[in-house]
Amino acid sequence: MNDLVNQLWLVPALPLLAAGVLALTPRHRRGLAAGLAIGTLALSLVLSVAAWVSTLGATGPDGFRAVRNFPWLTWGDHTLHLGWVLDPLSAVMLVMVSFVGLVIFVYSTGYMAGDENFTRFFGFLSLFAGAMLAVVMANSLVLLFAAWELVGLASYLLIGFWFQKPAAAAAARKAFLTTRVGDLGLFAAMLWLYDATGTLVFFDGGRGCLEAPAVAALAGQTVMGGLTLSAALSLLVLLGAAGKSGQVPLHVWLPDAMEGPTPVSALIHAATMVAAGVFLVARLFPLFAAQPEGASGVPPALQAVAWLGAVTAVFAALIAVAQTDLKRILAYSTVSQLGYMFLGLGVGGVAVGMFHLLTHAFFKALLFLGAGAVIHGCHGEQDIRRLGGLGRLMPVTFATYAVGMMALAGVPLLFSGFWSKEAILHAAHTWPASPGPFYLGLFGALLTAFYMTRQVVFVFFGPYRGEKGAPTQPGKVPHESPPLLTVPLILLAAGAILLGFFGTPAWPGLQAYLEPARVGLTGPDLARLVSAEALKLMALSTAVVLAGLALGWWCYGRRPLTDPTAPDALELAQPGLFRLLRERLRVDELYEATVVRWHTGWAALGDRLDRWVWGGLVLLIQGLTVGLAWLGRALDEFGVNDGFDTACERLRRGGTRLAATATGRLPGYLRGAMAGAAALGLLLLWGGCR
Amino acid sequence: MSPLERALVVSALLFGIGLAGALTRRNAILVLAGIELMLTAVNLNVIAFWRHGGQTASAAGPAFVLFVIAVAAAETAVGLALIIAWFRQRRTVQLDEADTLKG
Amino acid sequence: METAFTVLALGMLVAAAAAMSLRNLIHCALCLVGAFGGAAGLFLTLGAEFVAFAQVLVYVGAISILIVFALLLTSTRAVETAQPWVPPRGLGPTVAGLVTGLLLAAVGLSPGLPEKTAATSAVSVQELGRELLTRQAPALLAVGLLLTAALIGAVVVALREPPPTSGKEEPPA
Amino acid sequence: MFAVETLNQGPGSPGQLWMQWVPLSWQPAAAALLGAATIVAVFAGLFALTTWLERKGLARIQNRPGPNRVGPAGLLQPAADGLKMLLKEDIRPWAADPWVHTLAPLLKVVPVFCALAVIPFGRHLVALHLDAGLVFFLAMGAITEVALFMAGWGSRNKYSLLGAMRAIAQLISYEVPLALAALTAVLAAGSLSLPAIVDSQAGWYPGGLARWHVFTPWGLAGLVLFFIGTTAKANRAPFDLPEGESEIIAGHLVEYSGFKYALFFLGEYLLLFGYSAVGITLFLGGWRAPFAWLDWIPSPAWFALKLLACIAWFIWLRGTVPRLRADQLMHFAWKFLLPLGLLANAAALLWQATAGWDFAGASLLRWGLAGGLVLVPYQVLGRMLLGAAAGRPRHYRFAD
Repeated sequence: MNDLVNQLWLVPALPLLAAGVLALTPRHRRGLAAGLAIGTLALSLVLSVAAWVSTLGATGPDGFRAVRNFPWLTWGDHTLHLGWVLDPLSAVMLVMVSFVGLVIFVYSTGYMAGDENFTRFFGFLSLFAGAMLAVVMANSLVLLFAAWELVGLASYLLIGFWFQKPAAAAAARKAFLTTRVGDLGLFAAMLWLYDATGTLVFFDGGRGCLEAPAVAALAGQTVMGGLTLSAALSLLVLLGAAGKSGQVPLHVWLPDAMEGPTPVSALIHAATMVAAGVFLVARLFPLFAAQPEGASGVPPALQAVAWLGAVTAVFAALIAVAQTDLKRILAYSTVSQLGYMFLGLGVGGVAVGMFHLLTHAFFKALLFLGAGAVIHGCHGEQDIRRLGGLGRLMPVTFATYAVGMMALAGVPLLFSGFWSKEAILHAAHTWPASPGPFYLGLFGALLTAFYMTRQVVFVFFGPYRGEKGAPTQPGKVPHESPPLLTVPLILLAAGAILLGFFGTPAWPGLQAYLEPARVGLTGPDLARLVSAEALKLMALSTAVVLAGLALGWWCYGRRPLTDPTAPDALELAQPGLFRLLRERLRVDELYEATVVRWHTGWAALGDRLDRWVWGGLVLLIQGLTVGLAWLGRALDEFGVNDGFDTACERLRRGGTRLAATATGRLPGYLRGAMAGAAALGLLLLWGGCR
Repeated sequence: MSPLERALVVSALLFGIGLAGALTRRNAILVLAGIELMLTAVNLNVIAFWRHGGQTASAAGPAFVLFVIAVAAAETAVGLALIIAWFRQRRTVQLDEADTLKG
Repeated sequence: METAFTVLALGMLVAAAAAMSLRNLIHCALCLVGAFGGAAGLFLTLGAEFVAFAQVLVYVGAISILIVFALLLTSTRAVETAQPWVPPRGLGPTVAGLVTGLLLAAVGLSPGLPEKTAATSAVSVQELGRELLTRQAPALLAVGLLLTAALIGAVVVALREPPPTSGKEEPPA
Repeated sequence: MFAVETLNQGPGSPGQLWMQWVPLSWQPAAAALLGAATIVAVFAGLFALTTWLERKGLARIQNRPGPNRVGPAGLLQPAADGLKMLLKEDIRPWAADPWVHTLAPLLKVVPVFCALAVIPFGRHLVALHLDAGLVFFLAMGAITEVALFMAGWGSRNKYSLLGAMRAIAQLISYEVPLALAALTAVLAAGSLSLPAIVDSQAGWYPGGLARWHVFTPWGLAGLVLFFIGTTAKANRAPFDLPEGESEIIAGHLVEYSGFKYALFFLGEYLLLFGYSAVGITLFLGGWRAPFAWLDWIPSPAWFALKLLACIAWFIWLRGTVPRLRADQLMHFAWKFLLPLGLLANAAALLWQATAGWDFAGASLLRWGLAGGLVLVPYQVLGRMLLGAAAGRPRHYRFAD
């Protein structure tokens, strides 16, 4: 089976190849574009599933791991190895990314049908898919980082797809720059790691940097502030992950990224790209969990991850409550759920975090596609206050959207969201470091339930608040999306429901698969499901969810909303707080005020410096050279020329005078000779020879 | 005034007269004559030293003078031949007209 | 002996001065002859007979005749009339005066030679001949060669070529 | 310094007698004066005699009686001429250069008299015993050329100038062969002083003949050359072109008359006597008797006899030989006499070099060698030169 690993590089290569070909195909070849993109991704999906199946039968403490490394670059006596790895974590992610990607590709053929840049769109999509698959299976931090950057590029291109819209262009730039800030941390970590361990390959038959000896060595060294080297590296990696996954300080770009087409939002800002950050932390989990010998307690890196996740969850949920744009609410929900994933990773480890990531991928993709269908149906209308009553007009969309909403909110038992969130809360509850994340998690769950019900009520219940008298005009009437859009919705809805059953406490299949060491798999065991402590937790979370739903229904469901301009219910209750939340807690303004101003200040300073100091210097030098040139010329003009000319003139005049003596007349010569002889005689006689 | 000094004074005067003539005369031939006078003065000088120098035994002095006389004769012959040839070309003997070598 | 010497010396000097200063060229030549004769006389008083006779034979006999011939050959109307001095007139004599003064000063200042004017007999011609042909043999040969060369040279130089100006005469057949 | 003992050589000669009256400091001057006076007196007398002899001789040659009106057989003719010369007006041309014109005759006569002082007339009869007597004689002879020029140029007369130029050219070109001829005798005698040369001719050949130089091949050649030179130097006979009466009437003497003309004539004849006297001393044994048995006759007599013989020879020559052209004269001197002179010297050297041969017939062989050395070129040169020169038409460079 391990020959499959040799072919594994095809998985990312095919979409990238497709992207390359599509970049060259002319615009009108839409069929080729769609076919090529979907075909290559389908192939990757088949390969990924085959690879996943091959990893199932593995036994052994770490589960299946097959590694393929090759030397890529040698300079001096250093060589840099790249490679890819097939282990449970990467296999699961490969399948998830390719499956969700395929579904969204199919969906976008329908959604983007009307757009003239169809081929370019699919080219970018293939580029993104290839890059994401490469990130997932990379065995070397360099390859991972390269793919990571490619993903960032793809997200920039896709967000700014409609670059005619200035908002889209600005959003793309903002996304790129913010994730870039995060990437700096990752880059620094990479360099430091290389310096510390001498290799960037994760698993290299014992020499890899994530394997026990290297990690132990890293944990052994302490850096400033008592932090161990591994902890410091982890924090830097966390910075990169936070940037890419839109955690609190760097989350500002994600809501704005909604400017891109909805399939993009679904693919990138729900399922895959944002999950990359979480995957990165999962991949480098041994680094995060590294502990110097004998040290007990939760390692500081994991504590940071947990707290970061909890805070982001609550923060984003609060903002989502006050949003009026359909996709922005979902965006903030994604940020909140990513917080939950980090929380899961921090408290529960890889399995817990990854389980929620998988489930979230499915139902968030579903919600986004649903929103896309709604927007498509309402001809581009995104403000929920002008929507309403679509339940009747778009029954399939309403049904699938409702499933997605319930999975997200965490309605118990049937939906996967409940199980993955429950696992996180369970882990948070038993987290030894501090109970804080557990309570934040509960409050977040409450808020999630509340803003989802608010959104569903606004969109699907009550009268249609869109164009007045809309029903009479056929063109303007919101209509159900064609099957090309609804079938992917149905598929995703099925995934949202079924996936939950893999991770229930009774049969933690997924957890066992991801981390066989921690979770022994002995077959379905209802006992664990009904154990006292588990039941208590499940009851608590169910209560919280139901409370959220009720609160949401109470605020918005009781009276049908008819006036699009009517103030929000919450606004009536808490106008100040609500307005604050609506303005996204003025984080952007904060950044605007601090970072941007500071940056422009530095830029201005740089400009002034450049203009005056360097410019001045250049002018000075120029002046000097010109002056010197003038000096040289003057010197030459007056000094040398004149001097030379006068010297020549004098010489010539002397010459003529001398020539005058050469009269050719013999007597003159004779006299001269005799005078000379006399002088000589004089000299001899009285010159001191007496 | 020992006889030697007397002779030397006379030869010096003769030399001076010869030189003055050579330097002032315009006619080339007389310049040659002046030179001849200077040569005779030299001979006089040699003989004076020979006579009063105490070496009268050795015949080197007169021998030397004979040679000087011979050379003077040769020199005059050639000089005058040149002057005659030059006269035929230029129709003049005035020295200061012979300035074709003017610088 | 002194009187003879002084008379001859004075005569010679006067003749020489006249030779150099007279306007008429032939007179100059003749005074020149007188000067050479005077010099020969001086040689006699200084006891060098052969030299005196050689002096007379060569200078008076040959060279003066040569000079006279040259003067006659080259005497043109212009020669008589032209001003015989090369301007600036005073320069020549002054320079000559300077040189003579120098010589006289040298004579005056130099330490006297030991007074050895014993009237030993003049060198006989035999000794002079032996001297010439033994110690001075190479010089004698050289002077012989020189004289021959001078003779032939003078003849060739003075040969009459057709003067470019007249051009009427054909060269000798 | 003049040698004082010249005059008091002779046995009881007058010099000793009156010497004691002359203060010592003056004696050298007095002796010199006495010598000079005798020479002048003797040769002036000889001059007079010669003029008479010459006129008589020439006349006899030309078959006419000659001067016979004045005195017995014209003997007083010279006195008459002299008187005539003194009485004639001494004309000086107006344009003539006073100094040069008047000094010329003086410069002609005085050097010749000086020259005569060197010649040994008798055994001890030489006025001036000089070590380089011959050179002195030649030097004095050279001065006369200057006199000639002064005469020619002084009289401001084109013809006299031309005559002077020709005379000077002739004199100078014959100076060289003359000197070479004299050189042969000097080579033999080994000394330049004339008495020494006469002494070198002492001794007699076995037959009693005197060992004169003339009886040697080079001696004979030398004498012939010397006498040819003498005739040219004295402007006589074949070479008397300068004052050839027929062409340019006395040449450079054309402007002279009266006493100056007489002086010139005196100078000329004195020159003749001088050169013939030297010729005699060099080759004809000077005052020596020809034969041993004639030795008792006093030396001056022999000298006078030989001198008169020479004078007769020249007079005879003058009467019989035609005059030479100027260019023939020149060719003859430079191209004929000069080489022969050199050959004569060579013969003399050969003669001396072979002096040591004493095998049988040695003297004959030596005679043959030396004689051939001179005679053969004589024939060859003579035929080649004179024949060629004569045949070619003469080219006048200036005249045409």
